[in-house]
Amino acid sequence: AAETVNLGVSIPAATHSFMGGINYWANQAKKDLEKEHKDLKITIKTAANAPEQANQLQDLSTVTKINALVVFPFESAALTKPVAQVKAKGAYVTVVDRGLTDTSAQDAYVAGDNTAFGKIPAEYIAKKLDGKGNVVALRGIATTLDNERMDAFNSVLKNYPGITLLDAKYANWNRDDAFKVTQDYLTRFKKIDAIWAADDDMAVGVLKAIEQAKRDDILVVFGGAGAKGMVKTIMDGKDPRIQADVSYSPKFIYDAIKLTAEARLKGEKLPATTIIPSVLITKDNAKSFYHPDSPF
Amino acid sequence: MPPEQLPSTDTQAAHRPVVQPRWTERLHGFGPVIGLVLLCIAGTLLNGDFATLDNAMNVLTRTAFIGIIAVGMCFVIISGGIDLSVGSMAALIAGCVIMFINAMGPALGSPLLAVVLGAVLAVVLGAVFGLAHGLLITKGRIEPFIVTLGTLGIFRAYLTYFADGGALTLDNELSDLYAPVYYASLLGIPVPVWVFFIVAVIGGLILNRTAYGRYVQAIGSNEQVARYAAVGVDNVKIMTYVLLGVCVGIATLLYVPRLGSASPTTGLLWELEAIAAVIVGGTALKGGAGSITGTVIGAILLSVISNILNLTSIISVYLNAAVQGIVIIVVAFLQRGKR
Amino acid sequence: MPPEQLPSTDTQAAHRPVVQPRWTERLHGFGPVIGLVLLCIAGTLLNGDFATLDNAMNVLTRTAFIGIIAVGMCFVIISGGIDLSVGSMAALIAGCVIMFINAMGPALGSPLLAVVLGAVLAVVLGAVFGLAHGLLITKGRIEPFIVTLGTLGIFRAYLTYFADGGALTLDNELSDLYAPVYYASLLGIPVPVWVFFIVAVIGGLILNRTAYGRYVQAIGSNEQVARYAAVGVDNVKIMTYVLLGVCVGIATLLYVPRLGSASPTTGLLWELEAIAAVIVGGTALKGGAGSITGTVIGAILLSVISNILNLTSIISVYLNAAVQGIVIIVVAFLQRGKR
Amino acid sequence: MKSVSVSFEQVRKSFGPVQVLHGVSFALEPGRVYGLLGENGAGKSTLMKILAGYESLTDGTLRVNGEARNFASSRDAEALGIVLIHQEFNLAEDLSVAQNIFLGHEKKKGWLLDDAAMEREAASALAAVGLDVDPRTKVRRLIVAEKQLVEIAKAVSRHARLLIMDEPTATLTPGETERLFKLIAQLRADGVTIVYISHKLDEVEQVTDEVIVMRDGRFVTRAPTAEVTRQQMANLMVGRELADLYPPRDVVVTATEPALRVRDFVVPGWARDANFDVRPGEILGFAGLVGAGRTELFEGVLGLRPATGSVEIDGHVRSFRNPRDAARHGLTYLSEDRKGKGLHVNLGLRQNLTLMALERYAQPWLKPDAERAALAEAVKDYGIRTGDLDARASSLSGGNQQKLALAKVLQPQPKVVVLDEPTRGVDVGAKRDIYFLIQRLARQGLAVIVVSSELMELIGLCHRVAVMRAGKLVTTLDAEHLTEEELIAHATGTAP
Ligand SMILES: Nc1ncnc2c1ncn2[C@@H]1O[C@H](COP(=O)(O)OP(=O)(O)OP(=O)(O)O)[C@@H](O)[C@H]1O
Ligand SMILES: Nc1ncnc2c1ncn2[C@@H]1O[C@H](COP(=O)(O)OP(=O)(O)OP(=O)(O)O)[C@@H](O)[C@H]1O
Ligand SMILES: [Mg+2]
Ligand SMILES: [Mg+2]
Repeated sequence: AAETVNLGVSIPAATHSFMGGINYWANQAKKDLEKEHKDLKITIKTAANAPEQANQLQDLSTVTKINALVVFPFESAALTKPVAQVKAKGAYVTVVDRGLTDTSAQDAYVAGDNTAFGKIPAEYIAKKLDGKGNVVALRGIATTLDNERMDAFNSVLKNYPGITLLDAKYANWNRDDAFKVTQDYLTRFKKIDAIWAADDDMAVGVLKAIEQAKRDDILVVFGGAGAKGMVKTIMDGKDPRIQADVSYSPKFIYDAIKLTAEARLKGEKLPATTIIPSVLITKDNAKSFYHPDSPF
Repeated sequence: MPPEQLPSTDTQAAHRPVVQPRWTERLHGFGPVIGLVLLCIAGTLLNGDFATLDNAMNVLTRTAFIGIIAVGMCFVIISGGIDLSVGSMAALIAGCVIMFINAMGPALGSPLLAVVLGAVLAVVLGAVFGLAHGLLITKGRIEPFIVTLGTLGIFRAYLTYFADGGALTLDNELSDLYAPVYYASLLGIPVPVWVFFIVAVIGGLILNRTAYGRYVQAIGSNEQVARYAAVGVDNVKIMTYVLLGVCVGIATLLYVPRLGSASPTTGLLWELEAIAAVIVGGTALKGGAGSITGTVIGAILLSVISNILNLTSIISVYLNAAVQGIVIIVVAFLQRGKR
Repeated sequence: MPPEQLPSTDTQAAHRPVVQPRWTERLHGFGPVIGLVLLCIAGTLLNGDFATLDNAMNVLTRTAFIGIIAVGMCFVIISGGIDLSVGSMAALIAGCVIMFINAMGPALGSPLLAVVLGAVLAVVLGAVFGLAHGLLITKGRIEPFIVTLGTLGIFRAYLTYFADGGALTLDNELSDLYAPVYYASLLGIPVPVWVFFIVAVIGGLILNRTAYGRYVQAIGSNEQVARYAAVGVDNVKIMTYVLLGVCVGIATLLYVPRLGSASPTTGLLWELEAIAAVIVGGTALKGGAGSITGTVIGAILLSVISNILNLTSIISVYLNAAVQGIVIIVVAFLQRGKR
Repeated sequence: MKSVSVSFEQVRKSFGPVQVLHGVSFALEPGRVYGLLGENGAGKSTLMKILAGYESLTDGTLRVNGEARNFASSRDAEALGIVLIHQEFNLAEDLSVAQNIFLGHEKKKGWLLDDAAMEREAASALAAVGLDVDPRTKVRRLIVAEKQLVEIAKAVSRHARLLIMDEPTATLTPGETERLFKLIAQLRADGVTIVYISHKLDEVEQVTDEVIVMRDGRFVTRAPTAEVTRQQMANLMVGRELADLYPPRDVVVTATEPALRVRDFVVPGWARDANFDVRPGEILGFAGLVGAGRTELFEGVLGLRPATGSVEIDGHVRSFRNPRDAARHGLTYLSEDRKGKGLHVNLGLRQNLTLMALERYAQPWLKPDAERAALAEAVKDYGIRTGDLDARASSLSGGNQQKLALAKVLQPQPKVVVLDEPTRGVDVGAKRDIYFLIQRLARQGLAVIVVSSELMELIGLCHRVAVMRAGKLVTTLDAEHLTEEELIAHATGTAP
């Protein structure tokens, strides 16, 4: 090791399960890596919103004096400048999940695949429905990320004229809102074949609403991200509506931290872009996506 | 001279019949009702399914949480206070109850007993949190806004901590046992609606037909005068927060069986919704006067707005919140004109 | 009756302790300062780097947004009003300014001119939104809580709409041109700190040294009295919202160059932070009296809390919000004791 | 500026369907002092509010200097030099004395306020009315009498040409009153027209040139003050013969235990050495100058201020933490500050009346009918004039509010009642009724303490009078042969 690595990790606060997973894996990485490498120090900061994250980046840079950073930006555009500033002070920057608008502000980029996140469920649903049927979608919170997924979903459905997307409303990645939106979908549409919940948390609310309305026309409920509960359901084959999911594991933060730390300890660089593929989870491969200790 | 002989009263007031102010005051109370009726008409026109019994029950059922909390909030606001923490409090209580039931179910051997004890715990926790608020506000003499802003953070942080950032989920068989509390119906009306109704009726009785309710109004109208009039101001105020806490506990009881889980997003912004319900219902934020009926209607009105928005897609989804905002302002305008 | 022999007023009040109440009143004003000093000591003990000039400047710079908004909020609250929409308003203004600059930059041929016009636009938009609030509240006679809860939704919805659910981002070269507004320093002090300072001083002057400021306090203290004193109550109130809007516009001006984008999550919960800054600073939510200095200190105090939490990791990150909540309550406790 | 002459011609005023002025006509000559008399609720305040631009008339004409006017705001009236001192205080509690005095008339230096100049002028206005407080003091910290003086100072500082004083002395003691009269004389010499509304007929007699009497919203008569006696004034006001103002004094059975015994009571900063007893059936008066600490003494007894000393009720030592404790043990208190501490002006009459005795109406549900019956009875017993039993307390005239407040503190049927300025703003007829009522209650075994600035009231009504001076209870005198002069001598410390 050339010098000690003082690595900062900046991630959003655990405001819903997925971010809970991010937090879990980040802490896990800190625990594992600090034990392994004596000359590595990891500082984790969580932010509730973009300005706060910008503040934390500043604090990490000026006060904690980090020389490497792994950042999961709250928002791409908003954090580009603050990250660029950290880089300008000489830190090595790995950006996770949401790419910056100006790629020169980052040294490496590690991400999940948001396009696949929208594409895979669309393809799965189309296949399940044999290219014919009614679909409703729940969206997350209005963000670029959500737009990317929705666009990918739409672009696939365009190839299936027999499938109608009845409506897509925001349910804020929140179980309660998903419950209400689904209730109202069920009131409004007498026949729904598939629901794309776009997130496993929201899928929980969707299922409860279907259960309550005692509707049996819905054949597919597709969540997203591979939460442990959902993966378990797939593994156990408990629910005929849930036989697949798309992976988007918060574990990539672990990988990103590990890659960055180890590369920096050796004084190496990471490849400019590492995409952690999103894949279809089914009963066959579910086991490898199941992490019972993670909150997600 | 015994006063009964006083002639002074004879001349008085014989010439002053009074009808009009009361009638406008009455009308004024109908503002939210008018708003609600107009909304329902609009809803029916936009989507025929709006006016179905099923949909009505859905809306009422989901109103139940906020509505029950709003009833408690009504007391707090009338007495001149505020509570920003109710959403986080609900989330934390839900989390604690879930952890408790999960732990006690196997330990006690009787899942039913665990659920019942969990329910008691919810209400007790609510009362304790409310008591803490009340004490800090009255004995600690800190602005309610600050106290409850502080606990807003504290409650949610502890839930996140307990849930490790993820969700706390009720074990499956326990969940099935508990589910009827939310999903079952009695005489065709879902349990939560019954509970909401009962809470509202009791709230209305307490506010309008007990000495305590009168004290709440007196304190909100002028605390100093109430104190001089031998009202136990501090105790009455503390009780409003305890009542609200109990209402939050009851709301949580209905919430837990619905999704069987609590996460850091549970109850987000419920405080705004509850306060909005109270104020759309015609209670002044400054306190002094207000009504439970208004609050109930306010709460229903707010859920009807979003229900209608879900049942239609005439405008961009992005603008849903705008429509909601406009409707709220318009309804408030309809029932304005106190001063 | 020969009252002319009375020495009357000479005897009166010789015994009253005139000094004491004023002194506690003074002390009382120092509550937030004491809180701030204690916090800074704690910060230094926890992390030696806390007490560096760099860190101090960082904290002040980031306080600027909320601080500037809080100065405007202070007027609204002292006059007895409230504004929940400032966060959304800031987001919408930021979005509009970004769209405007992006469009005008190429169109005008002079990026600098575009940026300057954008800045003017921000302030004008703020004033217009504030005016709308003021008119709805005074002429429409709707509770400020409801009006601004409504516009909270409306503003954010329109931003989401304009941004198509994503983010509006300032074009790169324009962004570089604009960046110094946030990142540059003057005499070693960052520009936002200067702006914050100037806004606070002007705010203080207006509040304490002009007739308008006097009227704001009089209205908050007793609207009826102000009306009897022939104060143009409605106009003064409208102006408080306009002032707040202008402050939001100015804050946005500093925000845009910092993050260079606006999205539906921009400015979320700023209203709570701004209101909290005002109230932690010793202004009563009911209005009537308050101070700009207190507000400024309140705002700084809130950012120092989160700065310290960022600089240390003594407890679980999940509990950060809890620590924040506890500190807020404790500070408020230190400066309590009005009644 | 020249003096102002005014004439009312068939002035009518209604609040909704309630007509309170039924065509009032009379004229005011410049440079004279008029006493405006009338029972509570006769419409005096309303008429004067119309004159000063605070209310608009419904019908009829108001002429000022011969020109018909309908003021849109008080500012318009003030432009003509018409200024009203309100019966109810109109001060913003969070502002300082100087800030209140100049509210709406701030002095400026360029854009900024000229606080120094305003404080200077305020100080001289305060000196003119004999109030010795720092103009920077917040009004919240003043006692009632001081607020009244601030109101007067505020009016004086406006350089009025027609000054209306609506019960300016209701809470003032003779010293302040006397100083006010000097001020009135001086203003009159300067040609200012003054309308003086008061229920204290001796003052009216002393200070006015002419009296105008109103009854039930109508003009009744006017006469040079010199030509009517106090008795005649009283009779004209109430429209009937008034017999003796004070009831005959009963003899108290001295053998009984005191209902309230206070020993070595100290309210730090306000009152000390307070030792007194009241026996059932006894009426004990408290005399003193403004600021003697009487109000604070009793606020201390009630637990509203920190205090030390012993309080016994019926022989049991009690220590009250708040008025609720006190009420529970049979002690209630009527505050002198009606608007700030005495009545919920925004609540209904019924809610106000029963607030202190709700236990009686809640079993456990409140019985609105029983409450209404109680209100009807109180309206009758205390002669409260109101058009509507469901009205808010704010719609009552000042005197009627006072009667309601009095009825309210007697509702819980206390053993001991402390009445601080019980007849503040009450007309002579009603005053007499209240005196008889107090006496009747005493006769039934109630121990009554009357704190009053009206010495005659204390002498006429009480068995004994305690005198406080500068926070110290100096002596307790037997009222039987007490004279006003003697009482004043003790209050000012000039007694032999
Ligand atoms: N805002 C109002 N709404 C309804 N009635 C009112 C209002 N203001 C006054 N009144 C009524 O008008 C009548 C006259 O009131 P006013 O205050 O003029 O009496 P007043 O002669 O000044 O009596 P007092 O000697 O008690 O002060 C009263 O019966 C009162 O109840
Ligand atoms: N909040 C305060 N701050 C400073 N001085 C005060 C305050 N309240 C009252 N005082 C002063 O305390 C003294 C005692 O006032 P107190 O009200 O006890 O007199 P009082 O005898 O009851 O007079 P009154 O006859 O007007 O009721 C007065 O000189 C008054 O100016
Ligand atoms: Mg009057
Ligand atoms: Mg007194």
